[in-house]
Amino acid sequence: MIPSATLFGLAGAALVGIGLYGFLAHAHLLRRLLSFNVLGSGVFLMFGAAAWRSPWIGADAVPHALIITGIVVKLAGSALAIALLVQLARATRRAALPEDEGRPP
Amino acid sequence: MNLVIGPLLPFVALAWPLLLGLGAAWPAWRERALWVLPAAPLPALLLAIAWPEGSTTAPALLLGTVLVLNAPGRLLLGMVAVIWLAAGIFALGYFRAPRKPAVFAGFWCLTLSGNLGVMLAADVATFYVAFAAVSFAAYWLVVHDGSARALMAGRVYLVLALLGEALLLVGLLLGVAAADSLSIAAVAASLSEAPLALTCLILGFGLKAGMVPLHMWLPLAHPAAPTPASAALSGAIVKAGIIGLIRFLPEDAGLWTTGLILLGLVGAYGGVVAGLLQRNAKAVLAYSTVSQMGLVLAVLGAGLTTEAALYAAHHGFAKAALFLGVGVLAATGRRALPWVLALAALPALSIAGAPLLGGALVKAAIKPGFAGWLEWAVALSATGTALLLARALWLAVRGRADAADARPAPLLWAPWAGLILVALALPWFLLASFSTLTPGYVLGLASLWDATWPLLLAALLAAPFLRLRPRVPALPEGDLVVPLGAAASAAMHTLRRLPEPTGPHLALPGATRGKAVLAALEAALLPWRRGGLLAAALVLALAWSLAG
Amino acid sequence: MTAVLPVLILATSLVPALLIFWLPERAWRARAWLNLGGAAVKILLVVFLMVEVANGVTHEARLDLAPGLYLLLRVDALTLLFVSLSAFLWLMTTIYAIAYLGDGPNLSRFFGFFSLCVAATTGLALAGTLITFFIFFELLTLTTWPLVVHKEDAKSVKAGRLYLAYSLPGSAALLVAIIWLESATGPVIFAEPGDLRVLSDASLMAIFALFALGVGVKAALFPLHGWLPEAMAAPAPVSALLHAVAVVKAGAFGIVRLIYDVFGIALTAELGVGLPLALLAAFTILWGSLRALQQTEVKKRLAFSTVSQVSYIILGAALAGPYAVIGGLVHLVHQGLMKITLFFCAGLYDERAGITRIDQLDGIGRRMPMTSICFTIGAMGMIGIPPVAGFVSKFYLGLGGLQAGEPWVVGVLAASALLNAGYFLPMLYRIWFGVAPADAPQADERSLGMLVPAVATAAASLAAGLFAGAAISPLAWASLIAAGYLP
Amino acid sequence: MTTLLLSLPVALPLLAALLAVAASRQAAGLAMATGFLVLGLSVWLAFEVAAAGPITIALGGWEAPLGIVLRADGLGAGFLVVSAMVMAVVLVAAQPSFEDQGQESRAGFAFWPLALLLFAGLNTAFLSRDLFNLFVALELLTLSAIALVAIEGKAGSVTAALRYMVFALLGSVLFLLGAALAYAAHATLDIGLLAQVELGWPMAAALALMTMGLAIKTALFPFHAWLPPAHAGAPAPASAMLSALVPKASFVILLRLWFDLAPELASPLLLAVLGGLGAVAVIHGSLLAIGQDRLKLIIAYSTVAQLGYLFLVFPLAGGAGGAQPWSAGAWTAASFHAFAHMLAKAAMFLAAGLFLRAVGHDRLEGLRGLARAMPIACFAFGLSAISLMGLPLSGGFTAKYLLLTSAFASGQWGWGLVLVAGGLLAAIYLFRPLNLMFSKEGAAASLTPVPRWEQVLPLLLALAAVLLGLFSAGPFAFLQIGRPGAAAEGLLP
Repeated sequence: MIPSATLFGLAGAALVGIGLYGFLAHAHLLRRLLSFNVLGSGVFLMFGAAAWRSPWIGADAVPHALIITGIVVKLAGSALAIALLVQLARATRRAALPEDEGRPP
Repeated sequence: MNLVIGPLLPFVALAWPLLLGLGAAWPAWRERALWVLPAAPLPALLLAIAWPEGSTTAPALLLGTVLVLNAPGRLLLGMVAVIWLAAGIFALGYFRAPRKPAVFAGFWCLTLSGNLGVMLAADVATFYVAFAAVSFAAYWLVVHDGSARALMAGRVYLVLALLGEALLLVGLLLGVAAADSLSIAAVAASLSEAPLALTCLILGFGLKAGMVPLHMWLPLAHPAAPTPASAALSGAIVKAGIIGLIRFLPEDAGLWTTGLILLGLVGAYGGVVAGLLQRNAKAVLAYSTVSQMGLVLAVLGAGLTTEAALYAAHHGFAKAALFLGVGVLAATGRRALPWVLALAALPALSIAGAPLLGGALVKAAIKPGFAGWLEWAVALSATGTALLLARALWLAVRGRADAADARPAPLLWAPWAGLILVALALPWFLLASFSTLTPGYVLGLASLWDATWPLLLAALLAAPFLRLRPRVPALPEGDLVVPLGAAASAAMHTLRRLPEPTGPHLALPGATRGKAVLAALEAALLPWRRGGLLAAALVLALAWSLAG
Repeated sequence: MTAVLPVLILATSLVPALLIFWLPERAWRARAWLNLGGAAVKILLVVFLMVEVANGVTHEARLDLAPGLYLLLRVDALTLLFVSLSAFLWLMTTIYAIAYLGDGPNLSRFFGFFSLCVAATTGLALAGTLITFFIFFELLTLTTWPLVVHKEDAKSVKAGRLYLAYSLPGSAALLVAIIWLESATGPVIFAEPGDLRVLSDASLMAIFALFALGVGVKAALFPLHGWLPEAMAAPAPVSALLHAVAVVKAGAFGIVRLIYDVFGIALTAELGVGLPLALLAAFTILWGSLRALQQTEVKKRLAFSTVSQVSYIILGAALAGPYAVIGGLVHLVHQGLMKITLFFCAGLYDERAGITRIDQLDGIGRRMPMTSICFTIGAMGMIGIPPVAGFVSKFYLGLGGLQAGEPWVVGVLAASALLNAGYFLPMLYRIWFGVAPADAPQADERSLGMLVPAVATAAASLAAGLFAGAAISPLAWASLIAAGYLP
Repeated sequence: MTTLLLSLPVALPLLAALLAVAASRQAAGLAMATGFLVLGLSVWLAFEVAAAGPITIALGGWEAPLGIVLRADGLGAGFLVVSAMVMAVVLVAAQPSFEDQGQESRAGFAFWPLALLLFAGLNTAFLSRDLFNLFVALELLTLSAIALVAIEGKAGSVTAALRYMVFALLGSVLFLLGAALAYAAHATLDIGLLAQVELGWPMAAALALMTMGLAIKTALFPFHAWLPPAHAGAPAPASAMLSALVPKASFVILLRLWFDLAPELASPLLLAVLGGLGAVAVIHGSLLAIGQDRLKLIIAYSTVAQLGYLFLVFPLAGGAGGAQPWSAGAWTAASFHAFAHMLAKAAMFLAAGLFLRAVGHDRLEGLRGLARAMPIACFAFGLSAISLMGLPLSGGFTAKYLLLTSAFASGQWGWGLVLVAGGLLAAIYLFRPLNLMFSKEGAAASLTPVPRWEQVLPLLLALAAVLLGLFSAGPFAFLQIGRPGAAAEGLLP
């Protein structure tokens, strides 16, 4: 049986991989942002998995605190990104950076 | 530190003309500036006549100036002073409405100071400075009247003077380096070991003294200058070259012993031939100077230094008198002409070595230097001299005043007559101390004959000419200068028109293309996908290398 | 040993500079007093320091920047030769510039940078280490640039660009050379540079070449001289500064320091780097003269003449014989005096008669006699006609060449003298004997502020030659310096 | 007392940012006051550090690994002081731009809190020793910076901000991933503690991730393309902060990672990659700067190039330390370079802002004749240009000298040549605008007047950059306080 920590770690890694792919592959910024959130979640999952020490000690509390802080930070980042994206879409009727669509910047 | 160690008078003699020259520029004195001319050489005259031999030093001046008063220098110093004095007095009568008198007086004084300086200088730097002063300042005397002819003559004079200075500088530098001393005596002693230095010096001095083929400036410049200045130029200034040779020639001049004699004789005869083909009295006289200086060079080559000085001094007085004579004749009407002409002929005869005149003595003095065919050649040159000077007088008479009863003013004839007197008489007093002969020798029958036959020969040769009056082809003044000058100015023209290198450029070749390439690269880095992949690749590479 | 004097002598131009920047444009009186006061105090200090140095007292000041990097100001005989020249010429140029620029625009900026420039020159002369030298050398470049572009017209701006385009790569080469050297030997203090032998011969040669390249730009050594003639677009006082007081002098001074205080005569000879430099200098002498001959503008001709003349200094330094050193060093002063005279006069011609081309000089001697006399003296000095100072330099250089076993030097000197005559005499001829055309513009020289400096420097060039043997002449001082360098 | 000294530079701007949102009318005054207060505190702290050595505090009494530890050593305090200087001046200079727009406009409202948040993030990054804290600081810094880029809401600047965002997010996530790995391997995030344990391959992977994340945030070539449009598109005071301050935070963390935390892990490839990319950045950024026709773009590309120099520290560190006792080498030089760049670049952007205001646009042609109209601002521009070119006497020169010495002393000529070439290229792109300022032909007839006091502000910063070179002995000694051993010995044995 795979220990749950390892499972969480592997799942996190998978999420990182999927998120990274999406982050790189999509030109549409909203998709890209969503991918980034997947990526971030993967990182947090891995972080959480790293908190597991041993059955006797249980989980380390520090990563949990850090993950919560991280989620707040990511939330703020995403909010700012969405705000900017909305503004871009209003101004240019596009939701992608020009160079990613092959337009001149 | 003492400013001057030794007697002050030699310095005063040099500085006094300069002070007068500067004073002449003072606005209030400008109009009457010419009056300083006769006063300028007086201290030098005193120095030459009445001062004991010896040297004096001013360490702060130039590279440490040393002046020396000794036999050949003293004689030539006196000659210079007397000629400039006479010419100065003459100038007062000559210039009725002088053009820029202050400028003329200023450069007159500067030239004089330099001319005196070369006779006194005992160190190389002072000599060089004085030589340059006399060379360059004299330019203003040559071009004084501002005519196209004078300016042209001046240009030739200047170019050659510069060439002379350059030769002199090289020669002096080589000499000083060989001797490791600034003293002229030391340099002279080491010159026999430094043939290149000697050559440069001889050429440089020879140029000033009218040595063939560097004589071209002389027949141009001397006639172009106002008459008093011509007298100074031909009488005194050319002697700057002679004193240079006297001071610097080593005991053993090697090949130049022969060289000087040969070049001298070429000059002695060539000057006669070229001079006879001239149409201007002063030009003829200038060629006569070339010819006479040729003889002096030959004498120097023969090693008779003091005799050469004596000969040169006599020539200076007589030639200056002849030049002034041209001026005097020009102010003389038909009525007074015979007397004036008779007097004017005296220095001519003296230079030609007519018996009992001063010239006969100096010619006798130089005779021991030559033997064999050289003796004949030297003696025969007197015939040429006689012919040449006769032609000069002939031309001068043709230029006499139009008014029949015109008489030269005392300011004109007095200095002239004085110079004639000195020329005729002085050798009698100096012969004993400047040569191995005594005046009694020239009174001997043999030497009287030696002095007479060339003149008789000259008369014989001249007779057919006087009768037939053939047309003589004219030779341009300065002979060689015509082709050489054309070549020189063509060369200068070419130099100036050489294609100029293009100026510095700031634009780089290919800048536009480079800019486009960079911009393309930058645009390629902008799309996110590439950046992200690059980052991922680098992370992997780094992780691998760090873990390994 | 005190630190006050070196700092003070630097401050005499630095402090006025900093104050002048903040003066309003109209405060020309305050500006003039600040400048002249600074210059006067500086001259007094220089005189005092000369006595001190002659008595063997050392003055130095030190400011640490980082370990191994410090500013060292130190007064030695060579320093004073340069400082005294620049102090005297600064005073003259300031007087001249005040009259020349009149009430033109941007004067506070101009005089501020002008004084800064002199401060940089002073610092460069006082520099006791290589890096100090470099720092002031670079400061000089920077402070000169606003002066070159002062007129703000297209020509000046182009000249400024060119100046930097030459100078900055030069400084970069210099910096590389210095750091290369110092990274092996530690900080190089002049006259006690430590053991350079830790580097290989090839490295030392490369360092020498880079260094010569770096300072050669300022000294207008062929083929690095292109900026100098273009910089003539600047106002006349700036030309004076470039050609006589500061910039090209700084380059030549750098070469002297390089050979005598960094490498030393022995090592220079051992490496065999002196001769190529001497040959290059000789070529520059001839090249500059030839190019001068081709020019039709007064200032350009003078500029190429500088190219030629400054290389005399380098030639002297590179030959490294006793007389050659003296000749080179004394020419540092003599060239400055003579060339500044010529530029003062050129400025007068330009400003008072509108003359910029040589063919306009016809007959100007009659209308501007004092100016023309000064010009003549300067020109004669350049040709080497005694007793103007130039002949003394040439005399020693020639002797030095022979002493060093390089007789070709004499030939170069003679050829250069003839070439100099070839381009100066026609100018003099036009000035004195040309006939002014009927439509020549009005000309007069009633500007005491411009005339007096010209007369003073002309008189100084004459006196420096005439009294070369005096105990306090440039020649005497140069001999003193040379004696210190020679074994 | 020391607790307050260390925590206030972090806390005060945060507090002020909150207050500025609440009392937006007093925001400008509040921000300026905070700027000067923090500057004063930083200087005080610096004196304390100079007197007593590095100061470490644990907030709330919790020691690492549990608590938050702040530590002021020479490097951190130095950066703190210089960035506070820049910040104080920039905040004053920003006042006319943003106060006039009134409270109704978004820019006028948002600028002050954003600037203060940025300030807080910056100070935290300089003082923190904990990887996660550093992450949070970086995020705070980056997000406020991105918001500042977009503050005017124009399409171009929003695009630039979003592009910046994308890169920054990747940088953050790489850094966070690295931190998570580090924690998984060693159960601590404190740099000091990590430095003491034996590090294995997980830490190598973590370092690779964090290094790349930080390099992206520092806009190292080839991840720099977002920088010029972002910096050039922001309003001038914001550009000054973005260009001068923001990249320095990630660079300081990078220095700490390698010199404090894991010098023994460094590989030749790491040095080659960082140094090489830095060198390419120097050349590439400079060449592109030469090609620009807008002043702010020139300055922004210059930042790309100048940041490249910083990365040369990795191969050069230790280059002169052991062999040459008179030179402490490249590590100090990098800090010097960063200081000089902070001061000079901020001055340059502020001056450019004034030119833009006077002329109405920032195309180079508009600069014609400004030397006459705005002499003080032009002088400031010139002085900061001198420092950026590394000409004496300036902080830039001292840095270049030290770097060059390291390069030559250790026989690494190539880096030395890059330094020299970079200086020359900088001269080319910086003298282009200077030349135009001195060209009176074609000068604009009418200019919007700019008050003298505003022109003095960039001059102050530029003078500081120059004085840093003239009085570099003090800062040099200060930087040695708490200097890691690897700074002198180099990253590779």
